[in-house]
Amino acid sequence: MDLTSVNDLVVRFCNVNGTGSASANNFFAKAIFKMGIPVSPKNIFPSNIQGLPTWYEVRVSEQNHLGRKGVVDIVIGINAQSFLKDIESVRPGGYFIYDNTKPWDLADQRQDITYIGIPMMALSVQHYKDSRMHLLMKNMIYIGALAALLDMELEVLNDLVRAQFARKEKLIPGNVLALELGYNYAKEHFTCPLPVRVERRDLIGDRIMTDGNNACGLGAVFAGATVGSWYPITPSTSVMNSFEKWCKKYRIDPDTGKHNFAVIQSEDELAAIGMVLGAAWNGARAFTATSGPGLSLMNEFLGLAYFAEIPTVLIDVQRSGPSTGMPTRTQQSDLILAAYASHGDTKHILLIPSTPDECFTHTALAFDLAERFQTAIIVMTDLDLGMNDHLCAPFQWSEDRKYDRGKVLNAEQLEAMGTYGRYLDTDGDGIAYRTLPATHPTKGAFLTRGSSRDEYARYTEDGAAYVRNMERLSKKWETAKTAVPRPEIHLAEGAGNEAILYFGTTKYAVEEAVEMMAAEGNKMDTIRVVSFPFHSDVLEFIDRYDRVYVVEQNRDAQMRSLLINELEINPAKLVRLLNYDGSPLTAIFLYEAIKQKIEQLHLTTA
Amino acid sequence: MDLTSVNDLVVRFCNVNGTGSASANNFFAKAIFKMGIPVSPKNIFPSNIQGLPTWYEVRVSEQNHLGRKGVVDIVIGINAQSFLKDIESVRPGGYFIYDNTKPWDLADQRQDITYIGIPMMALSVQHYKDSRMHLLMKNMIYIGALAALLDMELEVLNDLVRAQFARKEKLIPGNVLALELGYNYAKEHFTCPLPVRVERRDLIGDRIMTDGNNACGLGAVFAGATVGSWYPITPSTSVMNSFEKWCKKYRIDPDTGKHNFAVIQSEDELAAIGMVLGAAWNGARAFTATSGPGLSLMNEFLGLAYFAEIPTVLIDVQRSGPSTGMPTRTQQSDLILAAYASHGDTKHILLIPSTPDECFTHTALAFDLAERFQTAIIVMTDLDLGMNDHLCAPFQWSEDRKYDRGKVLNAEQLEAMGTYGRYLDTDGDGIAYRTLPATHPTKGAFLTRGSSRDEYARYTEDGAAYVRNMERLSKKWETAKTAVPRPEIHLAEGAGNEAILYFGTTKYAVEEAVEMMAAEGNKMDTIRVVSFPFHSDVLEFIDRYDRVYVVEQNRDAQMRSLLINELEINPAKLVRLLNYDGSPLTAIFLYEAIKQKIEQLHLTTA
Amino acid sequence: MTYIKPTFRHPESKANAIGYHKKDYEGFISTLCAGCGHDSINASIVQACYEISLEPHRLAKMSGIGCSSKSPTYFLSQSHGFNSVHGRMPSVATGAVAANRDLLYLGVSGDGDTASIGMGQFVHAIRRNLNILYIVMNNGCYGLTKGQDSATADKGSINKSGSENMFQSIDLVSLGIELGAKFVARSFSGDKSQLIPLIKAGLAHPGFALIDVISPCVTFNNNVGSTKSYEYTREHMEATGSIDLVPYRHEIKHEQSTGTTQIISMHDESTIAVHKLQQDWDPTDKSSAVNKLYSTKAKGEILTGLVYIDVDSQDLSSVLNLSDRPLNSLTETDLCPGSQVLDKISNLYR
Amino acid sequence: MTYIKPTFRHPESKANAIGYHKKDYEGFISTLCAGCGHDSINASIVQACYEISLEPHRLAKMSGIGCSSKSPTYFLSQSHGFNSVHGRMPSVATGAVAANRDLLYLGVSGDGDTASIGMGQFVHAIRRNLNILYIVMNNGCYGLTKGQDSATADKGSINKSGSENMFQSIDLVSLGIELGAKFVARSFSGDKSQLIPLIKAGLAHPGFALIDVISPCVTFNNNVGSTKSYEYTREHMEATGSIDLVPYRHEIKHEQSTGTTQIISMHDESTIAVHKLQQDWDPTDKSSAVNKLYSTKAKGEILTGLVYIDVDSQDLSSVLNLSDRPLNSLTETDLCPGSQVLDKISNLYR
Ligand SMILES: Cc1ncc(C[n+]2csc(CCOP(=O)(O)OP(=O)(O)O)c2C)c(N)n1
Ligand SMILES: Cc1ncc(C[n+]2csc(CCOP(=O)(O)OP(=O)(O)O)c2C)c(N)n1
Ligand code: SF4
Ligand code: SF4
Ligand SMILES: [Mg+2]
Ligand SMILES: [Mg+2]
Repeated sequence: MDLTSVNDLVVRFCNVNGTGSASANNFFAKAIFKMGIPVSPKNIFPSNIQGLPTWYEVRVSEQNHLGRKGVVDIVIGINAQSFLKDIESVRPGGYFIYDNTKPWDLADQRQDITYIGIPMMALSVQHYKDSRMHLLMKNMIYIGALAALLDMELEVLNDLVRAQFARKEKLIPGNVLALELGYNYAKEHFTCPLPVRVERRDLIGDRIMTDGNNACGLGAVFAGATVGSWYPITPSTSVMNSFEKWCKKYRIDPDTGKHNFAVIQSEDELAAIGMVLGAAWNGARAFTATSGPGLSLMNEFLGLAYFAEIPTVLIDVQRSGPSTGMPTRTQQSDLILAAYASHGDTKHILLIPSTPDECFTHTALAFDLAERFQTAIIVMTDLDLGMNDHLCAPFQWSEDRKYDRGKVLNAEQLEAMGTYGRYLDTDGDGIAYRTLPATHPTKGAFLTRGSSRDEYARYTEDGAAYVRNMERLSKKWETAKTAVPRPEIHLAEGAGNEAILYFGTTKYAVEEAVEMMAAEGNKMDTIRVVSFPFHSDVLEFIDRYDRVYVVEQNRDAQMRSLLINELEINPAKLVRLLNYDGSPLTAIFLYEAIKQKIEQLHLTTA
Repeated sequence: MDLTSVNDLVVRFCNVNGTGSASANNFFAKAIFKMGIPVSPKNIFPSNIQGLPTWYEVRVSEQNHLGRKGVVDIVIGINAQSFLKDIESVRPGGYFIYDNTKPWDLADQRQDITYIGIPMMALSVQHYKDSRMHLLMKNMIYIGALAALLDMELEVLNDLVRAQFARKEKLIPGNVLALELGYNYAKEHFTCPLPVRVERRDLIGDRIMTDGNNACGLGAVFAGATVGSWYPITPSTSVMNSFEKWCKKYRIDPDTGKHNFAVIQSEDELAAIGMVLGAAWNGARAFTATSGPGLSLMNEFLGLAYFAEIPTVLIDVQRSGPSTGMPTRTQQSDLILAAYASHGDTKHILLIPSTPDECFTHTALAFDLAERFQTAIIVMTDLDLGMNDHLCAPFQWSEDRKYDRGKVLNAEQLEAMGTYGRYLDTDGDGIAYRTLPATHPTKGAFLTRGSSRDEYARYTEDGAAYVRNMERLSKKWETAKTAVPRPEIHLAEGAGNEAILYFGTTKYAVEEAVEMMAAEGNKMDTIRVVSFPFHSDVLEFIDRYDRVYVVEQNRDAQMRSLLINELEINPAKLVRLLNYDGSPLTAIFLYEAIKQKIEQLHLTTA
Repeated sequence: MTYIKPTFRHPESKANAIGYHKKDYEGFISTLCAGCGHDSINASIVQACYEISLEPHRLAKMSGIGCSSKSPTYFLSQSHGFNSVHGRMPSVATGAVAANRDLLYLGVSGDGDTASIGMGQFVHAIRRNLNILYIVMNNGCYGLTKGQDSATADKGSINKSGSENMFQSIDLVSLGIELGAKFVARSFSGDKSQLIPLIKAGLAHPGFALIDVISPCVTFNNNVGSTKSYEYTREHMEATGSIDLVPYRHEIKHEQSTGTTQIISMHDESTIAVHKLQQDWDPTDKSSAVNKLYSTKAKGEILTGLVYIDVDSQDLSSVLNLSDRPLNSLTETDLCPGSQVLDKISNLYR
Repeated sequence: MTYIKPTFRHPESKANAIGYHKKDYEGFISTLCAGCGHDSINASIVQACYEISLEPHRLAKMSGIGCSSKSPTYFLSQSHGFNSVHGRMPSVATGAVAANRDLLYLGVSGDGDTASIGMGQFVHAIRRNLNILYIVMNNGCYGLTKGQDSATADKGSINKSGSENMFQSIDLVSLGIELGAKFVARSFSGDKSQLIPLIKAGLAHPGFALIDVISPCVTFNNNVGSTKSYEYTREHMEATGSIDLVPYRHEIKHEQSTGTTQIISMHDESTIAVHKLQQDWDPTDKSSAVNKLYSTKAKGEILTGLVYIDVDSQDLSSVLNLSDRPLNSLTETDLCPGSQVLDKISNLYR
């Protein structure tokens, strides 16, 4: 990219958290979006409420490159604490915009970038009487300035302000004024626009921009979840917030005001998932959402869900582990724990979305799969996907879609049948028939338990009965392989015998890196894995190549372990491509890493 | 084996639990032992306190075959509930000994075995006035009868009774009488001995007979553990009971009566391991013991131990999972969870003993490794090893052995050094220096945390610092590979290019099966893995063969997963040999399974 | 192995108001130790359910892990049950209640299951006023793991292995009251005449009803020196009196409180008549109940009976404002806003 | 990022009895929100430790997870600390106490950390009479996860997002007394004159000392309608009076109880002088304390001060009968029975 560019740039805002900057910065990203240009914002915030550095990085890309790129063209340096470090983050030839209300001595700083000083605080103090507004308006002032510098349409920003404060109208004039102050100041003092700028396009199509957690919550509403129990934890908190918000909108009886849903904030994660099991056992669709430490705490109950065969939906919004780790940074490092959670021989079905629309569909699918397979389904999303806005396909729901409630016997069926056996594999697919409490006055009752039992749910310590049951569970697992979604495969014409395997939020970075490689004549096929167990397409795909690069955001190549464990693949064939510093993978990192691996490997095999 | 045999037989007692049978049956096993004949008893009991079927199986083997064999020569059928089923369990040509106080109609039962009826209850009622004694003495009566039938030395049994009741002397005559009653009755009514019988030998050498949990507790005492916290759970409960028992003997100050140890029964397993971390952080050697569900609950703290680098010792006495599973049956199915417990990228060091003496040495070693590597060490034993008596080498402790307390700075060292950094990799081995609270008035204090921090223990969300730390932890893991014990390798002259890999309590069955195969000219090398990470010998060994059979007592071939994950072995090379019905693997099962696999595989490869 | 009880055990079978016989309320044969207190409680549960003519399938049995938690196998085999994991039954029950507000929930737990590993969930179930009758079969020890002291073992109590408990005990009754439980009782497995009416009243109470039942473990904690043995309990039990539950179906509704009988009307128009032996305390007053507990304890006695009741409680289902139709009965039509709404929602993000 | 506080903030530095200055008790600069109640508590901790001339390295700081649990970074940087996992600090502290009975332990927790996820461990730490001063920074919400109601949020309290808490709240003070804690106080972050002496006395108390400190969350729960805001607390606080701790080193030992001042002697011969504003309650009597709490609550007021104290408690280290030398100081010689004993033991199994 040349530093003269249209609709191809990265802007990074460097703020202090708790100062309202995130919402101002979000106006900026939204405005780009409204101008029809693909955009991708990432909020990089501390595990803290007020006073620490926070960054907001916005990528604008006409080419639909929506991952992080790995370089920053323009930095808005508002945080005095991180000021000097933030200067370092500008690419050579880039711009550093800062508040010069108090003068900074930049003489000793790098000279390969352009400094743009704007008296943001001074303007704010000058125009707003209420001192509580100074910080907030300062944020809007730099957005206004940026609009001028990048040639954005001010009216789009004004519209956003008006929409945002539709219910607090008196806030509108102040915000509009702030935008204008910044805008005019820039226009007056600098050559606007900069060589790096934006321009209206019509490249969004029917896409929407939202975050994955919102989509998960919405998916749960559409899928008919009625019980959501949770314990607050970053970055999963907003999943249940979203569920509750949409329920309040669509699940309150207009006549009685009564709720067709229950959201219970539990005392901890053990209780949260315990409630899910209880509700699901009793025939409601129920789910919980958590992150790292919560997943660890849910181990015992996940084992119960597996063994007692209780439909259980869990959304795991992954963050950087281990332990408390970096709670506000992203990672894909809960895979092994989620796949094999709990003691004994256990396996859990995982769904791995990449985009908010997939968060929606995977969450909805999770409820069907949970009831179909009477087991735990864990939706493995992450902080990047869950808490950042992403451009994605609109949500979709086919009008005639019915919930797949799985094998549940009703009173008539019970009445008509002989002796009911809860764990009889009547259909030969490993899935037995459930009954719900209160279905029939005299038939179908049984005691659910986490201990070994025979086909009629009677407690047993008979080794043969135990093995029969465990083998049936294995058979069920085989059946599940046919029900999980297919992977997304991209075949490039002229691609060689090496391919890339990835999953989740590395999607955009992988796509961009593949384009970069292709531009150099090195074409590669790709497969995006979306579930565990793996669909049979995955093995077929891998079998076709000599070498497959496995892209992951964790240290221990956890997906690679799952692949070799479950698909019996020779590990030599699967090459690790890892990034786990807590920031979303960048296209440039990946591009370079792949090139380097290819060189290395070809050297060793040569 | 012919049914005429000396010192080569299996006796199975079928009782009702809570009737005192286990201790009577134990007299029998002990007596065989005292007669210098290798013996191996297995108690197969229900998850219940009173009234359910329980079995006690004793293998007598001059050839030192101490695993379960898979056939039973003599059954003592005392339990009316399981009577008919128990008859089925006798091998053709074998013996079924029962109480004929109330007559059983055996006309319709199998005719290929010999029935020996003894009026046990009648004899008991006749000779004992106190009705509470009837059940107990009945047990001793059948032991006495068995002594006559098998040609055991009655005096050995009498000695055992005298030793057992040394402190309750008034119980001795009654028990001796009961033995005699049974003995005499058998002598009078049957041709004694049976063709299957025993005979004094001197084959024990310096070996001892004890259970693994006792040995673990003792190992902890010798290793200087001072804090043991635990929550009761079968089959690990007796580990802490043993620790406390030995502490009461050797760790109470004779002058003051004060304790050089603390055993705390916690409110659950989360608290149990939390206490271990707290004590270890504060410089005491501390440990806990648990089983299945407890391991699941300890996940969060295990992640903290890994990331905050706290020496943590955990004894996992495995039982049949998942969930509550079969709490009184054995299995080796916690491997994956233990190896990778907790969210995020984590790995824990596992030690895997096979015998009680190894329980002792591994437990003691665990404390050294925990402090050396400042991480969690999990000793993976199981119900069979932990709760059954096993013949094994005597316990050993070299007089000059010093505890390896790892890298801990004292006040002088702190005084002498510059700025202390808790997480500096000064030595390049990934292991940094700890300080303990209260070491020095002004130097060395830091805040331990589960969140990301830099080399000076300061909280950080800097991705680079996070990665440095995670890489150091990986380096530490590499260092650990050189410190774990070597595997036990047996090379057979003339062995082919297939070998057997096993671990833990399958030891005896594997050894016997290998002998059975060798007798047929099919010699195989074996390796017994004793740790995770794997010692470099393991990979070297595997590399030498075309095919390695991996023997495990779980459904999902968990050790095999660890091997392919960590050693990058082609899965095609590792063949599963699984038994997971909750009973210890038998030599015959293994022998047949291996033969069958060999045939299958050679068919497919042919 | 569990076996269905042979039916010939009930020659006296008499149908109750809904035509069910006693055997319709029974379970499989118990595998607990002969004489275990828990079995007597199970028998009382059977009797109570029979007497109030409950439809077995309208009740769900919940438990954790322990000898006590095995009990749901031994009563009401026509009810569904969930024998969950150790100490976490309250959360499972909470989910179940949210899913179907229409059933009755009977939770059975042990003192280990409740006061040790389950303490957190127990406290929060009370805080939420979960719709459940929660029975603790309290033997002061961990029966199933062979008799270790539990957190309800009294300080100074001696267990079978001869060791003396050095820690203060948790009194689930005073704790329950402190935490805001609205129906709190203590009883003794050996006193069915007191226990059965309490179970009936507990089932009728909306919200959290706690009955802490001293239930001796004959195998591990019935020895001399134990304060949870049959003998000790019989000797130290101070009954506050007896109660009668008059279910709403019955006519005699207008009984009046007298000096010794206090009539408490419940919201379904059932009434509880508390026949008090002492005048010095009012079971509808929290301070009074707590003071009575403290003073009884100070005397070394065990207070039993209905200790505290507040009929004006808002249970979890009402706090959550759940629809009258149980959530588990709602279908796509009730729950899914439909594709048109979804298109509208997508539009919000354009 | 945390920074060492610039030392020029203490021009008034005056050495205490052991020659330490106030700054020797400080920590890194706080990263909590400006005005957060927790910061005032941290300042009180610093002040109290300075005043009692504690050697910082003889104290260990323990915490869970939350804004409150971050606090150990902000005081006593010469003390070791352990910022453990959410809700499980009590167990970690228990292990630490067992390892070294000689240190002082200061636990800092939040209402989420203690009353929700940590409830089980909190209860059992009290039951064991763990040697710790346990301070709950109680803001009625989960600060660090952005303000959800906690279990101590009062019923009817309204949080910043405008939603009303529908559940009964847990009162840690009355709960602590019920559970048998021997030193139980409530205070307010905004009232240092009350809080500092309580911290000093709490540190002097052997066994479990609980101080529940209302500590407003300015960011999420300081709004109108919240019952944990600065304003609400100031208006509804009913102080029971003030206390003075007279440490054992000091001379004035023989002060006498008067009508309004009650002198309580502690085992290390320190004394606590309770200057009572009311005569209607006795802080050394459990029933009296509980009744006082209930009646204050019934009036809609918040009782603060030292609510209950019992100096005759046996702490965990004594119950465990631990040797006087801390366990963590014992070596091979003290701990390992040696090879000869082991041979003897092996012999038992022959
Ligand atoms: C997580 C977990 N830890 C420990 C156990 C082992 N365990 C089973 S029952 C029990 C205690 C039972 O005590 P209580 O609840 O009082 O029941 P009781 O047997 O006395 O009726 C324990 C510790 C378990 N099943 N799960
Ligand atoms: C196991 C686990 N669950 C959830 C979280 C997320 N979390 C961090 S702090 C917190 C609550 C803090 O509330 P409180 O203890 O009252 O502290 P405050 O921030 O209000 O001072 C939660 C739920 C976590 N860190 N660990
Ligand atoms: S061990 Fe105790 S609690 Fe368990 S069944 Fe036997 S008597 Fe009852
Ligand atoms: S969010 Fe609340 S509790 Fe946390 S630091 Fe800010 S004011 Fe304090
Ligand atoms: Mg119990
Ligand atoms: Mg709080």
